[in-house]
Amino acid sequence: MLLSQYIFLFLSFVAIISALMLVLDKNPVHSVLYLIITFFAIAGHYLLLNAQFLAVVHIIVYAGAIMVLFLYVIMMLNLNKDIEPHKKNIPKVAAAVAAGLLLLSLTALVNGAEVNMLPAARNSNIGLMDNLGKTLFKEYMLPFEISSILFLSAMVGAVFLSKKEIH
Amino acid sequence: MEQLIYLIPLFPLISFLIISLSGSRLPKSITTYLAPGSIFVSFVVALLIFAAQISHPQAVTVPLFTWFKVGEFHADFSFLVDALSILFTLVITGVGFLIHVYSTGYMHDEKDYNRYFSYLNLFVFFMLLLVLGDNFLLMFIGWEGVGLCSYLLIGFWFRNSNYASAAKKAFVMNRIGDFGFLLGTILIFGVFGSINYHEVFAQVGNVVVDGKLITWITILLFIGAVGKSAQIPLFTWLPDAMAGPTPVSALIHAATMVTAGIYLVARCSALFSLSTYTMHVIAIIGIATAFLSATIALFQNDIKKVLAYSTVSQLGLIFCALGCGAFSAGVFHVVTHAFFKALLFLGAGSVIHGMSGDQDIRNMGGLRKKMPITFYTFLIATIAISGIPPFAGFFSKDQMLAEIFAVNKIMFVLALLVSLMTVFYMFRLLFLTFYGETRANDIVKNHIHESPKSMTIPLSILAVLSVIGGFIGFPHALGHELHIHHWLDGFLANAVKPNNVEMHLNTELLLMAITLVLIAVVIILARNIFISKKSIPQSDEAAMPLLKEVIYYKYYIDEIYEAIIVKPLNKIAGFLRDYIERSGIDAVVNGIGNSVVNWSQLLRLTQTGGLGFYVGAMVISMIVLLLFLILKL
Amino acid sequence: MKELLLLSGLGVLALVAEIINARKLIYPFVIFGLLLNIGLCYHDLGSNESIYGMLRLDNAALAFTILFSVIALVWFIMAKNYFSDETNISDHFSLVLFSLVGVFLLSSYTHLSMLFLGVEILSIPVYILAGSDKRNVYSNEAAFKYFLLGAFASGFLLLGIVMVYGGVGSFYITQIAASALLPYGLSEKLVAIGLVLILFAFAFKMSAVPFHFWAPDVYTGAPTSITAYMSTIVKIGAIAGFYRLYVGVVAVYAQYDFFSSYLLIFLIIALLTIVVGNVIAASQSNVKRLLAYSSIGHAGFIILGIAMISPTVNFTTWYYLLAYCLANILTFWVLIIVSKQDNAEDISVFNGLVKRNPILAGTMTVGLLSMAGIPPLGGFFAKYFILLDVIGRGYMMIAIIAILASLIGVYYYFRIIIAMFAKNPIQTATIEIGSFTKLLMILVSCLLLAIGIAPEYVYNLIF
Amino acid sequence: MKEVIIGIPIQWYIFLSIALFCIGVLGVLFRRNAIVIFMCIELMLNAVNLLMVAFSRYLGDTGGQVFVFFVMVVAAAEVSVGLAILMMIYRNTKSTDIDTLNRLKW
Repeated sequence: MLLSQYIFLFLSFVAIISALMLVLDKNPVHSVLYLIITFFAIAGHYLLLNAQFLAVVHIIVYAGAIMVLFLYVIMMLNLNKDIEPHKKNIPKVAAAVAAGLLLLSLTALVNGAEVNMLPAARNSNIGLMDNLGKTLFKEYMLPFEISSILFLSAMVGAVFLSKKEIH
Repeated sequence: MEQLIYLIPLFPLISFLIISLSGSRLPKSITTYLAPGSIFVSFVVALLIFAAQISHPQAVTVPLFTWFKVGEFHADFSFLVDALSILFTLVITGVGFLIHVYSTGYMHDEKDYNRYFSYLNLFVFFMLLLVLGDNFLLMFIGWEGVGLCSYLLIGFWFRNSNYASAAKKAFVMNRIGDFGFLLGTILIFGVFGSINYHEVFAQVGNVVVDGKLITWITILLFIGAVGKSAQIPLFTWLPDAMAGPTPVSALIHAATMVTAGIYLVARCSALFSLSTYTMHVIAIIGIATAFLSATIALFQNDIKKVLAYSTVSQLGLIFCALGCGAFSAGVFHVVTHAFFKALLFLGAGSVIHGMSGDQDIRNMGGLRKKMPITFYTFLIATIAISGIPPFAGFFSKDQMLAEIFAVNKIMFVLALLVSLMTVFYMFRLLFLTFYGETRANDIVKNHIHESPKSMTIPLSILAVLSVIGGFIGFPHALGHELHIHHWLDGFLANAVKPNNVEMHLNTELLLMAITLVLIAVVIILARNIFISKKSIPQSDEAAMPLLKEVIYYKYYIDEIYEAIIVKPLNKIAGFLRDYIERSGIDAVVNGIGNSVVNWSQLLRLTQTGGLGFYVGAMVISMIVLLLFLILKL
Repeated sequence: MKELLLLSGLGVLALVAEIINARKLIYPFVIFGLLLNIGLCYHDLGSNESIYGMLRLDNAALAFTILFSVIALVWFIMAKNYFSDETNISDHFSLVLFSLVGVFLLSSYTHLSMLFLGVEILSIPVYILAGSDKRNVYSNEAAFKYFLLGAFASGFLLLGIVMVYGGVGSFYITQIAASALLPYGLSEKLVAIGLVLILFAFAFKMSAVPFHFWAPDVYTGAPTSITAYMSTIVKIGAIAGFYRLYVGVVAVYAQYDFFSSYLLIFLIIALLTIVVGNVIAASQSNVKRLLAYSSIGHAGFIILGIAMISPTVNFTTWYYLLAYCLANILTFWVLIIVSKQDNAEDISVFNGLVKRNPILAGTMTVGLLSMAGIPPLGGFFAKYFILLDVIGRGYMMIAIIAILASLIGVYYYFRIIIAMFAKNPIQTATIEIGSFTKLLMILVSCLLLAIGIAPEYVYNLIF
Repeated sequence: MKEVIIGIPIQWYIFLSIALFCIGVLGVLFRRNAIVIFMCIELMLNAVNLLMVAFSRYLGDTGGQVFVFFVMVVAAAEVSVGLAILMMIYRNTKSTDIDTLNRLKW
């Protein structure tokens, strides 16, 4: 086994275990922390895949911004105890079976799928900021601009929903 | 001349638009002239075109504009003028005009006078579209349109919830038929690549098309005809449709709309005659409907219900004739039937008007003196529908019977029975209504009066037509003698498929004679029962007459007749009405409706409102659908 | 490009108007802007403009843009009261306009990133609008359900996109289609699973059975104007987006093995949608919910038409959407007015409407008849064209089932019509509407009739 | 690290991503707390991101990695809107339990 394979297996193990813990732990704050661990594991995968810039952005955006938002809401709504009422057992089993079956059918479908590696794949620099920036601002100019509309509407919406009605 | 055809539907449309858009602001006096006037102008145009057609019978297509063209599919908005369509147009505009005039009197005190006439004009417009269009799609639009107008008019007096449910029943049953028609049309496009009559029928002659497909197409089209023309199993809406105003029953449910199915079959005679299977189906369903509804009509006590079942029965007879290949005879009977049945309905309307809204014949009687015009016109119509020469019904009915005889003897016997029953229940109706003593209470009795001129004049005109209407299609037998070759056959020859049955002159005369003798016997029988014996149908609660009374009256023959024929028939009719119609057919139709609602109640439970369930259901159905992919890859 | 700038500019303008205290100007500007947009699109027909390689304004895209602009115009006119009742008028305007940008992206994308962004830009404002009645728990619940299930479906959309990307190596739909013909470096398995997953996500957005669960609840809970918006514009967006993908990409893979099962899945979804939507609608008594289920049934008809990929699929889809949306807006229009007056949404509020206001009853009847598919209204031909395609492809059974299901539609639409014409009103007070509203209602009704009488003209105008 | 793509078959990444994705789905089905459900949806999106980067690397195409940016954009926007909706509901019902949200049904 190669070193990279060991690293892959280790990171995958961490990601899957903490993802499972996220689902299974009853305390929402713990869930947030497990999710952050998963994000770090995924960032490790990004590094493994030579996507250094993305790894950093991933940590900043997800662990730094989105998860803080989650924590903020949990604290604000005072949900940091395991107050979650228990689901009955049958729905739980059904949920597990459904998710398991989905996993099975998806793996059955992708099993044996080939991805043709192109010669360009030898270039390990595609994940560098330089290349990404060029692609983003040339080819992906329009989506980049359009995403501002997405943000704008999300912002207007979030403000509109959260502010108190003035009568 | 034929190029002016577009004017015919135009006038009713304009009148409809004016009346409906101005709403109740338009004074009644203007509507009174506008609505019938527009139909009259159309009638005049139709007459002119008819005259042109008589001198040069030809099929003329009058394109107005290309309607649309999507891919290979194209439909033109164009009219087809030929003998068949112009004949129907004449009936629609002519009878339609008279009924409009009649309505101005009948509906005079109605609050929604304008709304009524706008519906009526719209109906005439759609009906004209139906018969004049030169392709199946245009016919379908007219088809749906008349259905809609019929629905609106049946439910016109919507204060009564029974009326509304009758309207709904009519619409739903019609839609079942429309479903067949629509599928048939689409299949025609699939097979022939066109929906234009000419293009389709031209291919029927030349190209060899799979016989099975033709059978499918014709059966589907016939389902449409069954719905619209109230045949088994979709006939129960028509008696219920009598809830509407009486002129509407006369126009829509006797003279025009219900004959649309016959128009459809006659128009596609080239197609229908290719499939012997379909022809058998049509003949059998026709005669079964005719027989069933004639027996029911024997014992109905509502004046309009009798006429309604009679209409169903006559339509059944026509379908039977069509099924035997007698297309032009069927069309002929449609024309004469339109005259006398409209007259009967209008007469009934006049009677109801005089009786202050009572429709029960057990409360009538003796109206002969008080309503002479109504009586004489009603008498003429009764004679006409009974098939007594030289009135209109004789010629058309005789021609149909003769051609049915040539094809199938058993059907002929049944058809003969049907027409004898017709004679009986019509004379029963006549005697009970106009002869004897008035059985109404005093308030109603004192109020009985002849209807206004606006109602009696249309009655008189229709009576004249019922007398002379038959001469347009002289029967073979007399025709040969008088050297008037069956003119209608020839006239219709380029539109519908002529019947090749040739019958021996003597046979036809013999049949005619037998029929006439039997009719006479039946009339005497009816007279015996209802005038001499003065027997009145029992009220619904009364017990059956006892044996003692039978002996007391000493009408042995009558009583034997009563015991052997009337009572069993009464039972059969009651049985047919109660079990076949109400429990059987209605139950099936209602059952389908109920089962849909039950399924609906069941399925809506899947909408539990719980998010967990929704997500789970989505995931599970994804897995199930992915299975199809897994099995393939 | 102009259209994109115009639409997003309008949205920003609505926000700016709040700052400079010019709220009154927004409404006329929006109406004018949409008219201008229709004009621009009409002028651009045939130009086939490409925007950064990400969008292509081909005729199909422009036709859909014209369609949603027209419907949005009618919707804005209809929803005038909705806006005037609100204190946060500019928020609402900008959210609606931004979601229109999403519809625009969905009708013209050539790159999967634009597809994804289009879906999100369309959805996110609508999540918020569904909950815009903040104090109403039903509105809250609607927003939450829509959001949660929508985000869940987005996950599957993304998974599908990434699978297609892995299978082909590109996000451009032209290249994905080209790979089908030059299968160098193509992984059929990944493309197949990807396309099916995208189908699921779109089925969700189009509220197709069995991914429809959100629709009845959300449509019922949201403010009625927004329900009208969701069942028209949002549906146009989802269907336009799917149409582009199906006709541009999936149909090219027709000779591959997986296509037959893809089509099978697709047809199952379409048929289930038609049947379940119409059947459940038959037992609804809340008119809003009834219309929600009926809109599910209509979506089924549309996707059935798309599945046929006939040469005229573009027109049939477009025409069905036009007829459906016009009729739908008309019915919602009347529903809003009536339910506001009586403060209820049950079928019984329509009892005897013809006596309370004949114009409203007439408009409602036109809308319902068109949706029921009664000629000569637009809705009839819409169904007719699709059935022609279905039978043309030889799917006789499917056509019969579809027609039978639409017969059920006749039943429940007529329940409302009967209530209006044949029952006595519960409340007898007449309903007053402005003469301008009256005029517009009649105008839209006539439009619905006109597209039925002259579909040829509409066809020539756009296609 | 340069030759990582030789060492690790792409299959591994596909399976890993699908596993993470399905754990996300499991969480959505399993939990009743709306906030945790949102987190599980984030997990689903991240699983997709991971696969996107892997494909991008194996195909040698930067497009995939740029796409990940847009996914992040959308995820951020969605989360902010979602949490706003949640707050709104919490204000009215004092609960984040999704099983209480079933007033709209049938």
